[in-house]
Amino acid sequence: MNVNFSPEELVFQDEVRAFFAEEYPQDILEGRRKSMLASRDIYIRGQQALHTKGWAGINWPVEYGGTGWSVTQKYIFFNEFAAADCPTIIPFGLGMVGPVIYTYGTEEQKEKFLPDILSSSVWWCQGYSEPGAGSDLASLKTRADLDGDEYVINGTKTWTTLAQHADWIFILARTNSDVARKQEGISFLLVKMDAPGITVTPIYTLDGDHEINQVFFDNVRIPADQLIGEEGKGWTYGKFLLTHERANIAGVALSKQRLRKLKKKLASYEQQGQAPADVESFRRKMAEVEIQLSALEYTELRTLASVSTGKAPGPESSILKIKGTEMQQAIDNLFFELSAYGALPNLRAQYEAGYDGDIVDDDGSSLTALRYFNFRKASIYGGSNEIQKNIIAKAVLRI
Amino acid sequence: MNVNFSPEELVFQDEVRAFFAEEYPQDILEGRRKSMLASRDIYIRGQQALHTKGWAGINWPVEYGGTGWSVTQKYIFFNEFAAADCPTIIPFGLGMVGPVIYTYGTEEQKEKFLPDILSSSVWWCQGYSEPGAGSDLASLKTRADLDGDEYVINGTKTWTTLAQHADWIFILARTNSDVARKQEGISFLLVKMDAPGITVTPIYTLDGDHEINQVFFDNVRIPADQLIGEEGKGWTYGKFLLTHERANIAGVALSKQRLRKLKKKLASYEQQGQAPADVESFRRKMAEVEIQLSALEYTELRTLASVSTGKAPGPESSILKIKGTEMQQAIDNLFFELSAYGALPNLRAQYEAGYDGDIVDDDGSSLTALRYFNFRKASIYGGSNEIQKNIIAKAVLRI
Amino acid sequence: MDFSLSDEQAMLKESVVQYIDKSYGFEQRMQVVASSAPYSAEKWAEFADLGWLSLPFSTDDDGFDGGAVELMLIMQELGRGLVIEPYLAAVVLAGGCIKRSGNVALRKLLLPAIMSGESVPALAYAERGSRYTLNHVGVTAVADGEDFVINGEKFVVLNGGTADQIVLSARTSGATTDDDGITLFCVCADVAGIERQGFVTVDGAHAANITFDNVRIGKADAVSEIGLGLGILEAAILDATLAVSAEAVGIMEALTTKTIEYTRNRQQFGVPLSSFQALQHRMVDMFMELEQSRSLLLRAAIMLDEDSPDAAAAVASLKYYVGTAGRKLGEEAVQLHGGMGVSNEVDIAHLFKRITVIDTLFGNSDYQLHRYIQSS
Amino acid sequence: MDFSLSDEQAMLKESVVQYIDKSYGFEQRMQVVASSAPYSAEKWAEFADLGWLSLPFSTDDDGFDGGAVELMLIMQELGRGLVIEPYLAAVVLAGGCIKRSGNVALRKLLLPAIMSGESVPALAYAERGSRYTLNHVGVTAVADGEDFVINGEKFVVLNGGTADQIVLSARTSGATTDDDGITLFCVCADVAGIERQGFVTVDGAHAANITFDNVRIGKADAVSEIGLGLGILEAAILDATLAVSAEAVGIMEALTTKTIEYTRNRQQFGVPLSSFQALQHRMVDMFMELEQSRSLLLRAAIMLDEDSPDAAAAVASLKYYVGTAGRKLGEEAVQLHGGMGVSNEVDIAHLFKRITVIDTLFGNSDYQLHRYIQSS
Repeated sequence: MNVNFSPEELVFQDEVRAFFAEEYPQDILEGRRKSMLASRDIYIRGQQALHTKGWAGINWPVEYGGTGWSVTQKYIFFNEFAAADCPTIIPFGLGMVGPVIYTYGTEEQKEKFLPDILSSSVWWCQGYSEPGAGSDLASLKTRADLDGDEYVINGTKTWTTLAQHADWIFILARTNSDVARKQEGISFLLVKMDAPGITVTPIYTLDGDHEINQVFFDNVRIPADQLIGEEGKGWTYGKFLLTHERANIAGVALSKQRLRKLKKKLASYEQQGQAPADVESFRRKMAEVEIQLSALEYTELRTLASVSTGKAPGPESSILKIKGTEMQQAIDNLFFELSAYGALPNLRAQYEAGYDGDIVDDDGSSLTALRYFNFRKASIYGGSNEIQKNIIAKAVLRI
Repeated sequence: MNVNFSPEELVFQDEVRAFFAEEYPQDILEGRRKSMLASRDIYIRGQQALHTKGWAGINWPVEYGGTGWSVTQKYIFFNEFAAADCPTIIPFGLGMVGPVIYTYGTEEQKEKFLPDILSSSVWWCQGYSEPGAGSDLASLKTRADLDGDEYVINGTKTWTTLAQHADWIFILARTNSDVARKQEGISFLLVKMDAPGITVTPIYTLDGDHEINQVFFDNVRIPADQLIGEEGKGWTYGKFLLTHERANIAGVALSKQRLRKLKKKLASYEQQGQAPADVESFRRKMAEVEIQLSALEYTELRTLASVSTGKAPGPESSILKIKGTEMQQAIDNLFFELSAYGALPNLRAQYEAGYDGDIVDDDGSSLTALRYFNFRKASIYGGSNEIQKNIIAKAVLRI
Repeated sequence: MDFSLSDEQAMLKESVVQYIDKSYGFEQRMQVVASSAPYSAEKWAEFADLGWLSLPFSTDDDGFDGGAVELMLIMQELGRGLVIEPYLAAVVLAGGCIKRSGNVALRKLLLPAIMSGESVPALAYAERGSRYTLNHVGVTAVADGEDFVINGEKFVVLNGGTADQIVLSARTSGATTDDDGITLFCVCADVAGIERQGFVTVDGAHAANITFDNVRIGKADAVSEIGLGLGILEAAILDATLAVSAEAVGIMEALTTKTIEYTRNRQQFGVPLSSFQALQHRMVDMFMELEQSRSLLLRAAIMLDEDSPDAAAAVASLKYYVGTAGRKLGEEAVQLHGGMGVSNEVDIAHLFKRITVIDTLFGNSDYQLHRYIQSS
Repeated sequence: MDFSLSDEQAMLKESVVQYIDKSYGFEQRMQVVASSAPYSAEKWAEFADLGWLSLPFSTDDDGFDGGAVELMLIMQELGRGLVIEPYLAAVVLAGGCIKRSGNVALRKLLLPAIMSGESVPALAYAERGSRYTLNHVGVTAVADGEDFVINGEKFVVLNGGTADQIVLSARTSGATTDDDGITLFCVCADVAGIERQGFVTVDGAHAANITFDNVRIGKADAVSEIGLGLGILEAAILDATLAVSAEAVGIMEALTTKTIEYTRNRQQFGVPLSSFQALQHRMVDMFMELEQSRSLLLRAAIMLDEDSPDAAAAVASLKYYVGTAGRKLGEEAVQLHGGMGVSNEVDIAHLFKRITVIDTLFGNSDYQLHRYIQSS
């Protein structure tokens, strides 16, 4: 057993560092360091910079244009990615529908969709949840009825992240209601967002952000060849997607970076004589999170190591989702606590690109409450943490 | 609204204080202050001292020899009782079967049993739980079959606290199996412990103490007039008993006293240079418990105030059980933590009356682990805290 | 010991409960929040008519002489109804300083206007870098003949953007964190040299940072004696801490009730969410924390009214508790609402945001625990 | 990065697993605990035969040169099997000091006897009032010609009652809590002036308080250089801290498995306890804490073996975590077992007691968190 990097891995680490220090668009990183909010354009340019370097398909096999990286290489990459303050990689194309297409899609589908996903020239969004089907996803009601060589889609998807930017959406829809288990009649379909009959309406989250949407389908017609795999097997593909995208799901690298920033902020507050009255108690809370994160990092590495030896990521990886989001939220909370009254002004506008009014808050404190509010979603989405516990109870503990 | 004591209440407080300082057996209190374990004799003498003063039936109505005290008087009494380090009042007679008898018993039963309970000349124990019926008490299997003017009892009771000292036991037993709800066939019976066919065997708890027992009934015959109230109504009486004995159930007064002692112990450790390395963190934990206790004290007072205006203590008083035991256990834990290595020696023997060997431990540290271990039972007995939560969910929140 | 409300208290409670239930709907509230106005002037006038704005002032000043218990009763309901109007800022904070002033002329001038609803003042005490300590006062007031000249900045002044009068703490002598040398003044918000940078706070209320640039003010505008303002400020903040704690308890009640109701109605896997035992036990925990918070609130209110030497510790322990338990309860309510809980359309989200902000006001739970330990 | 075991490590693990499963039953263990003997001499001889007693010693000393990973592997299983024999006290603690000694003659004298099982030593380092600090050494060793004369008391010495050799820390110079001036000696337990007050510990093991009354000892018995013993002691305690943490992880595994099994079999309200979702989620929490603890254990063991500068911090974070999570897990296991959980007859109770004691050994979680913050 060892955790040292090999000489080759150290060379790789240098290459990744150099890439973010030199080749990656520096204006994006500078903007992020000022806590600016990311725009559609910023996300796309960031991902395209990765693509230019050949690093867009981080988890993809080489044959489809992926990196083919080892567990350690991915670990190194994500740590540097977070340390450089890169904007997150939007997961719907590169992390979700891409792997589904190269695993279950036809050759035509692979040719048609994969290059655009890798180059981030097409923005994807995910149509899973419905107003009446959140944690109980299999009870979804959106229908896709075959009519000649077209599917006719009717229904409503909700909680659709960044649908307002999307060119395509992948959905789970019911193609057969006459089945024993409700999971069985579900299919996995790809839909172009400009298809007639699609309406997107915003849902504002509690922090005031427009990040999620409802997407209405009113007799939307799509060619039947936009079905992935077999009709009625959508549940399988959907589950594959949910359990496949485990790399970085715990967000450890990002949480480590945020904890570093939190420590810096505390140090600067201490210098200015505005540390919390009981600063040791604050330090203990930080240390507790840091230790949990160290544990989680190794839990993730253990999982990935076992995956790299050919095992599928098991249901025990639900731990990564639960603990990962708990840590994200704990750090949000510490930022909020440290900011004291500075967290109260709602100054989202002044962090947006192009803002040129007065700056009320100059240390990012005013974003801490908003981020804390926004990230309460983390324990709800992607299968709520309660659902994850049910999964562990059933599939791991067998109770 | 006010929480000041009236002049009359202040006089009463002085009287209680004087009683414990002068009339109550001082050797008992001194023994308790040295953390000595209480024997059967000590419990009885303590209770008899209360009886002599007329203060044994704290919650009993005056007509049955009780004090008839107001909520405030009881509050004052229990605070002084705890502050004087009195050994606990064994609840099975005075707190449990007594109230059942004066509420549901016949005149003959009242005459026969109540005086001995008040004077602590008879020791009672409680036969509820069975090996297969713990939290699911209604599934109990002990049978009492009427045979002429006698009941014939067969079955096993467990978890029977201090049965080895007991003269009488009250039990719930099944008198009718042919009922729609399993609660309906249960009756409440009084049994003399020297009846032929009763065997008591000890169960040692994890701290090594002999406090609980199994009680076996093998064709035990009792006169039919030892049935309380109506046959088949035992469940009602049993529930009455469980929800009635709410005064002091949270153990706030005792926990406050123990917290005072903990603070003293910390102060003395600080003086001797052996405080915990992060003493502020320990102080925060103490403060958190202290605040919870303040809250609980008022939650209890609010409940009792509402009872005193004629309302029955509702299911919301399950809070008192849950939070009260949580606080007891939290204080146990702090004592254990503070004692460091001093908690490790298992020196029960040297605290028992009559011990005259070497004293290894002179500050009571070595009892802290044992007490911590022993009181894990607190969240299990009397209806486990999980059952209490079910009760609140069902009866208070109506979910 | 007596935990029952007097007839007057019971009537007050009943009237606030009824008003909130009948006249203060969530949708109306959200319309105000969405508008550019910081609060509804119409509602404020109704509060004045109901006598709420006169509640904490002494009968000498033509108020209703309400104490901590009355403040508790009204704030609980304002919390439950998520009332956005600046009762805390104007009546409890600014009013709480003015009512304690020995400057009778000033009291007679300002209090009637506050009670009628005509004046809606603010209290400016926090500064960048002060965190929660009240004696951290860097704003200076330098004597110049009969006047004082004020310079410096106050931070996140609740209702500071539109207040007509601003009560502020300023340093007339000593170093930045000395207890002595702090004086409270009351200035008209429109005098020369005051600049206000208004903003919305994360819970939808309004506040401002206020800079004072050679603002000239007369000695007659001193609310406290010169250099001795800290005591008044501390007393007003103590009341306000009780007030927001009571508000938090009202919010906790609403969060608990609404979560139970939601889980009863929301179906998942073919049964109501409320039938899942793991969720039931979590809702029981919410309920228990609510009851424990109620108890500490009652205790602190009574102790304040009885002028107990432990009152400050009791308020600190209360604020600590509602800070910790309240925020946890808010997080649980959001979690149990699932996707609905993080939608800005739903009252749960706003109750959650408000209870989060309350934790920060006048010192978060960490700070309050620290104070509690120091004062006990 | 590589998380796979070497072939030798895999074999070691397999052999310990098999031994615990087949040859170390709970009832036999309890017979030993109930007897007056502190442990089973027969088992100890088996441990010697299996090579476990030679594991951490260098090949130069005819040991197997096992590192932290090997120690982790064996201790996890000893924890899972609730092994009562003094592996920690004799091999890890006393042996861990001796193996680091520059005194070759002493090593050659003592280590073979330890590895053969003939000598079962103890390490006496704690004192009344030292809590967990290793530099708090009040026992004195005063030079007298070629000898040292030892006076003072050592507190709660694990295996101290029957050990044949006692390694102890004594002060040869300086003040009671100085880092310098501490020397490690090894004394025969039967020399004149040693008095041992043996007792059972709350987890069923044996320990003693040991007083030294003018105990005379030669310079040749010094384990460390004179005055420079703290480093060796710290290194041995660091290993031991990892060892008990690994033991704790083994116990957590047993507690989790047995609780799941118990709730599957125990019927309540006509269904298995395990079907109650509130209990399921709590068992999932137990499982998650177990897995997180495993991760920190792996991390600390690898870092120790790699001589990482962060190894001490990694061990502190591990011990903190298994202290907190382990005790919580123990309490949950007892609670979910209901009445069975607090009966001395049942393994759960003994696993719970042992994991509680482990929290105290070498510094509880509070202390370790403090150390972690100071070292990072």
